[in-house]
Amino acid sequence: MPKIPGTGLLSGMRLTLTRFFQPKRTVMYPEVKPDIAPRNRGRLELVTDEHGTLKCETCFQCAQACPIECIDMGGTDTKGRFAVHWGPAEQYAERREESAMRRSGRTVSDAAAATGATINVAKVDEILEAHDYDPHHMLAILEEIQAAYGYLPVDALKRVSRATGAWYAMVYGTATFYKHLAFEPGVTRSIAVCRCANCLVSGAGSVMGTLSYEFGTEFGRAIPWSNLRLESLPSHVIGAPSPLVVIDGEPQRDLSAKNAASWAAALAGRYAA
Amino acid sequence: MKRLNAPKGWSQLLFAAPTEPWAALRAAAAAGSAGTTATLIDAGLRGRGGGGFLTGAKWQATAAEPASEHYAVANGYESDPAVFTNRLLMEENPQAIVEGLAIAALTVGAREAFIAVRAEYTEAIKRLEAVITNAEREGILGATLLGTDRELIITVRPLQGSSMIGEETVLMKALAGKRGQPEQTPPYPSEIGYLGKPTAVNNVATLAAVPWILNNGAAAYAQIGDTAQPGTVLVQISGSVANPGVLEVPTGTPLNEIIAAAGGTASGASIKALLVGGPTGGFIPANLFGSTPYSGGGLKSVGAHVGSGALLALDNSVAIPELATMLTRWCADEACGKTIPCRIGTRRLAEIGQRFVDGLASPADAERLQKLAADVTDSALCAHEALAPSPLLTGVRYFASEFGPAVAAPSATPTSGRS
Amino acid sequence: MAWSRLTPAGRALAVLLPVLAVGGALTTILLATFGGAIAATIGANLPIVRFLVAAVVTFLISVPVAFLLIYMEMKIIALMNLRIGPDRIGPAGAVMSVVHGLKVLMKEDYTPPSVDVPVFTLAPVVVYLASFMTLLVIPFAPELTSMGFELGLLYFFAIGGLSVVGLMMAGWSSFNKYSLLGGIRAAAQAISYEIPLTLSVVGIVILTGTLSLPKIVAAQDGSFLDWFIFRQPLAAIIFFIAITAEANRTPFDNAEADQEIVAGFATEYSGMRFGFFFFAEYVNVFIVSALFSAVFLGGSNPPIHIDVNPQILIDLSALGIGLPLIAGIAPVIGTLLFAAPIWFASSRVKGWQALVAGFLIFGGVSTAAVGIWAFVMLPPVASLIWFLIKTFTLVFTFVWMRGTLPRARIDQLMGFAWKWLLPASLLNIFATAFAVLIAGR
Amino acid sequence: MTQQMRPSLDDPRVAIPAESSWYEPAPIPQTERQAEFLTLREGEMFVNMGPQHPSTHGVLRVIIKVNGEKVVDLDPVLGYLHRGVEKLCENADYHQAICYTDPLEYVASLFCEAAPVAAFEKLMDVDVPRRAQYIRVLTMELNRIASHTLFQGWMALDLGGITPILWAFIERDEIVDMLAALTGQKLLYNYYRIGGVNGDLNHEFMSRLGTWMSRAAAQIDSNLALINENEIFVRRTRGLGVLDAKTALKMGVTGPNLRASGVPFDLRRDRPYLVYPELEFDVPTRDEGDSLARYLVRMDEIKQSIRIIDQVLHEMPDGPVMAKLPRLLRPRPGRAFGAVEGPRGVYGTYAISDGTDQPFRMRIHDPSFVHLQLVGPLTKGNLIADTMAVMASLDPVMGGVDK
Amino acid sequence: MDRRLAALLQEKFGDRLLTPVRQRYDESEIRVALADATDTLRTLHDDPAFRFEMLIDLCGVDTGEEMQVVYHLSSSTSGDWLRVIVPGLDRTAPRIASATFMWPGAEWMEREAYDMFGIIFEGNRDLRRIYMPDDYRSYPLRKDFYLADDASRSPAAGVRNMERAGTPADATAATTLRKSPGV
Repeated sequence: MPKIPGTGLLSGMRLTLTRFFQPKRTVMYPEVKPDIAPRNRGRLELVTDEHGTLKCETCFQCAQACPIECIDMGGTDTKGRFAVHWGPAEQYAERREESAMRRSGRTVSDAAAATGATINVAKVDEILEAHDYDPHHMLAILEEIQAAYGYLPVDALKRVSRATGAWYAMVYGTATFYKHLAFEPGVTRSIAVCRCANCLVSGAGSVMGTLSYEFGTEFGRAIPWSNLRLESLPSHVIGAPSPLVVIDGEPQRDLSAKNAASWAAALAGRYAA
Repeated sequence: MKRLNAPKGWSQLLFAAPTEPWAALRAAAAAGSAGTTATLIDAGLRGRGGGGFLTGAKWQATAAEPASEHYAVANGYESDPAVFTNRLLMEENPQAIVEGLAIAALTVGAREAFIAVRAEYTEAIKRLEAVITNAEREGILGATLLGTDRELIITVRPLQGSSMIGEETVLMKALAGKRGQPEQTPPYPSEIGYLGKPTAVNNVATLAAVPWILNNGAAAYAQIGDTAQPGTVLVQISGSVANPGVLEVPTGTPLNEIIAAAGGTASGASIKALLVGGPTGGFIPANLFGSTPYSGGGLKSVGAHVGSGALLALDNSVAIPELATMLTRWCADEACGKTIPCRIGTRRLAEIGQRFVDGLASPADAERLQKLAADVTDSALCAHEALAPSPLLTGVRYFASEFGPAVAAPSATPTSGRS
Repeated sequence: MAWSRLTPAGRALAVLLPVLAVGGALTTILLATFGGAIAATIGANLPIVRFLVAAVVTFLISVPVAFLLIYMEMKIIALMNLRIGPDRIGPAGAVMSVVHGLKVLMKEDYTPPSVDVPVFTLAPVVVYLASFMTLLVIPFAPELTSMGFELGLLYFFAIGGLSVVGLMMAGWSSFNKYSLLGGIRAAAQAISYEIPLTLSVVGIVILTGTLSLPKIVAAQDGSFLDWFIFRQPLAAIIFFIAITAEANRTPFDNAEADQEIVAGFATEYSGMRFGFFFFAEYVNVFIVSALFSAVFLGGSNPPIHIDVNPQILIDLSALGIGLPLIAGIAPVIGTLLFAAPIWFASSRVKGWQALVAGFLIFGGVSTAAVGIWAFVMLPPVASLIWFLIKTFTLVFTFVWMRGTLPRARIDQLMGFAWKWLLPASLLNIFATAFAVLIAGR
Repeated sequence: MTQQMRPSLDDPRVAIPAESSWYEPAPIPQTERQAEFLTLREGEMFVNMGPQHPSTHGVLRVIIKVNGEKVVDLDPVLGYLHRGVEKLCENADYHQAICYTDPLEYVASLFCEAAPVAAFEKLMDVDVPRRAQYIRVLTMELNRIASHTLFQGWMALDLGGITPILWAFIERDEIVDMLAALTGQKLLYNYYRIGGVNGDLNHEFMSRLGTWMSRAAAQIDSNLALINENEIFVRRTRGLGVLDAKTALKMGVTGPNLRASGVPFDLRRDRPYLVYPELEFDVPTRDEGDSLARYLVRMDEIKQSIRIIDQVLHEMPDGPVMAKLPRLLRPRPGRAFGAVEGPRGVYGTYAISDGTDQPFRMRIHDPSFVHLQLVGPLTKGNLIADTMAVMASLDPVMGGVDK
Repeated sequence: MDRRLAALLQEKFGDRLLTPVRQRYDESEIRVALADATDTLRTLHDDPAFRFEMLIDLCGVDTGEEMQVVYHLSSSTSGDWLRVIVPGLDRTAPRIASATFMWPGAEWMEREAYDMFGIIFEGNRDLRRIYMPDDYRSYPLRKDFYLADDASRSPAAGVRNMERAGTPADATAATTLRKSPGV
C-alpha cells in the first residue's frame, strides 16, 4: 500500500484506461468458431478410412470399457457374417429390439430381423419350460428351437429373451455366433467342404474357390437363389477320402486332388440348372 | 483313423483302462484334496491342452478360490477338424476320463461337472454316458458320491458350431450359453470360470492320465518321457506316411522316431516337412526331425507347438506357401471377431501369403508379414490368435526359397506366441 | 353500407370522424369566445405554466439520457475489460440499452406475496421522481435553465435527498432481508454523505453569495482558472466523493452490493418497477455530473474566451423566391457532387450506392456546417455543448471508476464520511471565510 | 443463553401462520451445536445465502446469523453437488476411477487426477518414465497458474471489482487452450494414466506455451497492479480473518492458506513426489495469516510456478511417456495414500486394493472441504461483506467439497 | 522410508500395536485397538518425539466384516507421515471417540464418516448428516449398499457381460459384495 493515499487507486485507473485502448480479446462466436483440438475426445462417432469404409470393427472394447456404459453398439462384423449388439440394454427396454442395431448407424444384414414372419410360439414355451427358463442352457434351447422350426425365427428369440431375462442382444449374439444355428427359413440342403490340413493339401482349397465363385456366395452363408447353404465341414469324417465334400450328409467319393476344380464346376452347373 | 500299436519300450497308459474301476477315485477321496494335488504335482502332470500348467497346481488354485460353487470341466472338444485323438480316447477309454473328472471334481470341491464333446462324436457321447449311468446306478457318482452324502453330477454336454470352443475361456461361455468369444486371462477359469465361479478345466487326455497316476504312483509317472513335462501324449500322424493313425508317444520323443513308428514314409514319397500342431501349427523341415523332441519346449524352439497333437507329413508335391496361406485363411474364417488384430490381421496375413503364392510379393511384404504377425501374436486373447501366424512364419523361416526372392534369407525369426 | 361490411380500420374511422368533427367545432367555438380570457390567465401566472412545461420536458429528457448512460456504461466497461461489449443492435450496439428498456417493459411485473403492496408499488415512483425533478434546476446554458430560481442548490439537495426515502420504502416493503439490509444501508449512507455534500459547497456560497445555480455558473465566467475547482480544490474533492456516494456508484454502491446482499433494495422487484430503479440510478449519475460541472467546472462557460466576432449576416429575405429554389436544389446538387467522385473512383460501386453515399456525406457535411454556424452565431448552443462535454467527461469518470475499483465496506464508508470528509468540509468553510475576511471584498 | 428470549421471525418456536405457506419449515436441531446455532437472541436474524447466490462459489449454501450487519454465527450447508464419487470409484476399475475423480475440482482438475494416479501407481509398484514425470509437473504447474489467476479474479469480484475476473479469464483461457491442445479437453482433461500420461507433448502445445511464456509474467504482473496496490482492496482484506499457525495446524489446513499463516508446509518440498526434488523453487510464506496474506501468497506462487515451468522446459528428457503395463490392472492387496500439493492444498487419495481390478475403498481428500469449516470461525464478529472476502480468500471449490 | 520412526513407534507402544509397524511404499502404518485409540492419538500428537500435529485425513472403511477408522497424520518437526488404523468397529453399531478434542478440523471429516458409514464419533459436537439430506436413512458407502446397476440379481444372472463376476447369486442386503482385502 503506497505512502500517499489515493495513488493506488489512481494507478489502477491508469491501468484500466490503457486497457481501454488496447486490442480486444473477444471471439466473435457465431462468425468465428474456435477450432477444436485435434486430440479432442469429446465426440463419439464412427470414423471411416481413406476408402470410405467404416473403421469400427464392432470389437466392443469401447462399449465394455465405457465407465458410464453410455456406448451402445450394433452392426455386422466385417465378414457380414453375424450381426451383433452390445450395450447397457437393461436400462433401455427398447434396446432389446433389433432396431437398436439399425440405430447404431450401420446397415445390418440381419436375416432374423428380415424374415418378419410371426410364428406360433407355443413350442418355444414348451422348450423353455423344459429348460426351466434357464439362460445358461441358451445353446440347447436355441438348438431345439431350430429343430422345431427348421430355423430361428426372430419372434422365438424375443420370446426367449423375455422369458429368460437375457438381453435380446445376448440371445441374438449367441444365435449368430454358432455356425450350426441358421436364420434363413427353408434352407434344407447344404454343401460342406472339409478344410482340414489333409484336405487342403489335396485340393479342398480349389474346390471352395470354385464353388464360392460359381454360386456367387461365400462359405457359411445360404445361397440367395436356392435352399442351399455353403458351409465348411466342422470335422473330417473318419475313413473318408480327401478332399472331402459332403452334400446333404453324403460324403462324395468321386473326386481327388486332380479333378477337384473341374468337379466343383460341374457340381455348380448341376445346381444352377 | 485307427490306433497304432506303439513300438517296444514306449509306455502306454492313456488307453489302458483302469484294472480296478474307481479305485483311483476312492484313493483320491481318502487322500483328500491336498493329498491328491500333492501327488499330481509330484508326478509333474501338465495340461495337454497346450497350456502346459501343472494340473495339480491348477486344481489347488481352484479349490483355494472362495466361492459358493466350484465346477470341473473335461474339455474333449477338438478345434482341429481333422484330429481324432480325443475322440479315440473317449471312445476307447471312457472309464479313465470319467474317473479322472470325478477325481478333479472331488478335489476342487465341485458338485457339478461337465464333459464337453463335439456333437458329431455320437459314439463317444454314448460310451461316456454309459459309464456315467452305470456309476450312478452303483451309487459311485450322482447324489451319493462313493456312498457319502456328497453329490457329484457329471453330464456330457455336446457342443458344436465353432472351432473356437476348444479354447477354455470360450468353452466356459459356450457352456453358459453365451457368445463364444475368449476372455482376458487372467482371471483364469480357476478364478472366474463357468458362471463366474472357479472352474477346473482339463483336457480329456490330461484327465485320462490321472487315475493311472493315482493307481501306480507319482514316481512311476514322473520317469516316463521328458523330465521337464513327463508322461505320454497322443499324436495323430497322417499325410504321406505308410500307415497313418493315432499314437501314444512319451513326451520328448524325437520326430523321426514317431515317423518310423508310423511305418516310415509312404512308398515312393520323401517327406519334405512336418506340419506339427494342426492348422495353426508350424512346418518343421526334414533336417530337424532328428534333433527335435516332441515336447512343448522342443517344438517352441523351432517355432511349432504341440497344438492339437497332429502331425501331417508333407511330401515334395506340396507347395508350402499355398498350404500356409490356406491354413491362415482358415484361421481368419474361424476368428471369433473379438480382437481386431485377429479378425483383420489374419485376413491381411492371408492376403500377403496369397501374394507370395502368386509371386507378386515384394520385400516390403516379407517385412510387413513379420510385423503384422508380431502384432497379432501380442494382442492375442486366445491360443488360436496367438498361433495363427505360425504356419506362414515357419514357412518363411524354413522354406524361404519357395517363397521366392521377396523373402530375405531365413533371418526372419518367428515370434513365439503365448499359449 | 352495413357496419358489418366495414374493415376494422373503416369502423375506427367511422367512429372517429364524427368525434373529431364535433370536437374541432367545439374547440373553435370555445377559443373564439374565451380565447382572450385563456391568454390572459396564461399570461397572468406564467411561472406555473412554465413549470408544467419544464417538468414535462425534463421528464421526456430523462429517459433518453438514461438510455445513453446505460449504453455508455456497458460499452466503456466492456472495452476496459478487453471485451467488445454490445455490438449487435444498432451501430456499435448503440440501441442495445433501448432494447433493454423494452425488455424490462415487457417482463412480467410480479408482486410477491406478503409485500406491503402500496409502499412496494410507490417506491420506484418516488425514487424516479426525486431524480428527475432535480433536473429542473440544472443550468444547461444561461438561457436553458428550466427553473433558474434562487435556492436552486438547496432545492437540489432537498429533492435529491428524497430518493433515499424511496429506497427505504422499497427495502422495507419488499419483505426480504436482503432488501431490508439494502434499504438501511442506503439510508445510512445517504444521511452520512448528505452532510459533507452540503457543507462542501458552503465555501462557494460564501464566495458567490447566492444559491442559484445560474448565478454560480455566471460567477465562474472568464478563463478556466476562474473555475471553482481551482479556487476550492478541497471542496471539489469532497463534493466529488460525496456525489459518488449519493448516486450509489462504485466504490460506494453498498446499497445493491450484489456479492453481499443479492440486489439490495431491488431484490424483489422485476419488470418496469425494477426498470425505474435502474433508470433513476443513471439519471442520478447524469445529474450529479451536471451539478459538479456546473458548480466546479464553470458549467456552460468555455475554458477560454476567444472572442471571434464574425459578422456573417445572411439576409435570407434578399434571396426572395430564390430561397425555396436553393432549398430544394441544394441537396440534389450536393448529393450529385459528392456521389460523382465515388462513382468514378471504382467500377465496383453501383450507381445507387454512390448516390446513397453521396447523400449521406452531403448530410454530414451540411449538418456540420450548420452546427459550426450555430456554434459560432448562437451563444446558447455553444454553452450547451461546453456543458455537455464537461458533464459527459464526468460521467465517463464515474463509469471508469466502476470499471476499476472494488467496493468499500459499509463501515469503512461511514467512517470515512464522518471522520474525514466532515472535518475536511468544515475546515474548507472556515478557510474560505477567513480568506474572504482577509480579502475583505 | 442467559438473556431472556424474544420471539423473532426466524425463531423455530414461533408458530407459522397457515396461509403463509411459503416459509420453509424451521429445521429441528439435531445436535448441540445446531441447537445453539438455531437459538436467536434479541435483534438477531438468519440470512440465507445460496445455493443460488452471486458469490457462493458453486452451490454452497451458508446460513448466516446476523445482528444488524454483524455476523454472529454461520453454518454452511453442503451436499448440493454431492455425486458419490467414492462409491462410483469402488464400482469402476482403476482406469475408470481416474475419470470419475476428474470433475471433482473443475478449476484444477489435473490435480484431482494426479492424486489417485499416484496412489494407484504405489499399489501397482509402477515406475513412471522420467519424461512422463516432467510432463506431469509441467501440466500441473500450468494448471496451478490457471487456478490461481482465476482465484485472483474471484477474489476481486467478491470484493466488488468486476474487471479483474475478465482479465483473469483471458490468462486462464490461454492456459486452458494449450492444455486442450495437449490433452484434447478444455476442462476435464483426464490426461494422466497409471504409469504415465495419455500422449506426448505435441507441437501446438509447445508453440502456444512458448508464446505464452514469453509474456506471461509481465501480463500477470500488470493484472495484479490493478488491485494489489488498491487502498480499498487492501483495507478490506488486511487483518481480516486472521488465522494463526497453531489454529491452522489444528484445523488441518494445508496449501497456501497454511503458508499464509507462516507454516512453510509444501508437499512438493517436504514429501517430494515427482521430479520436484530436482527442481529449484521457493515456498513463499507470509506471517500475517489474514486474507491479504492468503491472496499474496498465491500471487507469489504464480511466479514460482513460472520458474518451475522454465526449468522443466529446459530439462525435459526424451523417452517414453507411458510405462509398460498389463491390460488388466490387478494390484496386489494393499493400502496406499497418494497426495499431491494442489493450488488449494493437499489432494489425497487413499486407495485400498483387494487384488481385484477395482479399488476396494477409495477415499478422496479434498482441501476445500477442510478449509470451508474455517469460514465460520474466521468471520464471526465481522460484517456480512467480510464473509465473502474470507470465503474468497480461502478459495474453496464446491465440486471438491461435495465430492 | 525411515526405520527410525518404526523403531520409535515399536518401543513407544509396542504392546498396544495389534500388528507390527508396517512400512510399505513410503508410508508407515500402525494398528491400535479401539480402546487405545484416543491415548495413542494423544501421544502421537503431544509427544515431542513425534509431534504429529497435522491431521491430513480421517476416513472410515467398511471391510464387509467390520468398520475401521483410518487417520493419516503428518509430523511438523520431521516430515514423517503415519497411518493409524483403528479396526474392529462393530458393523451394526460402530462407535469411536472423536478426534476433535485434538484436531478441531476433524469435525467435518467425522461428520462425513458418520454420513457415509454411520460411524458415531462420541464427543463430536456437530455429528449430523453433511452430504445427504437429514431425513436420509441408509449409509451409502457401506458395502451392503448396492448401486442400482451393480450385479443386478436378475433372472439373467451370469448372462450380463459387464457384470462383476464373483457376486454371490444369493446376495442379500446383509451379505457384502466383495470379500475383504485383509490388508
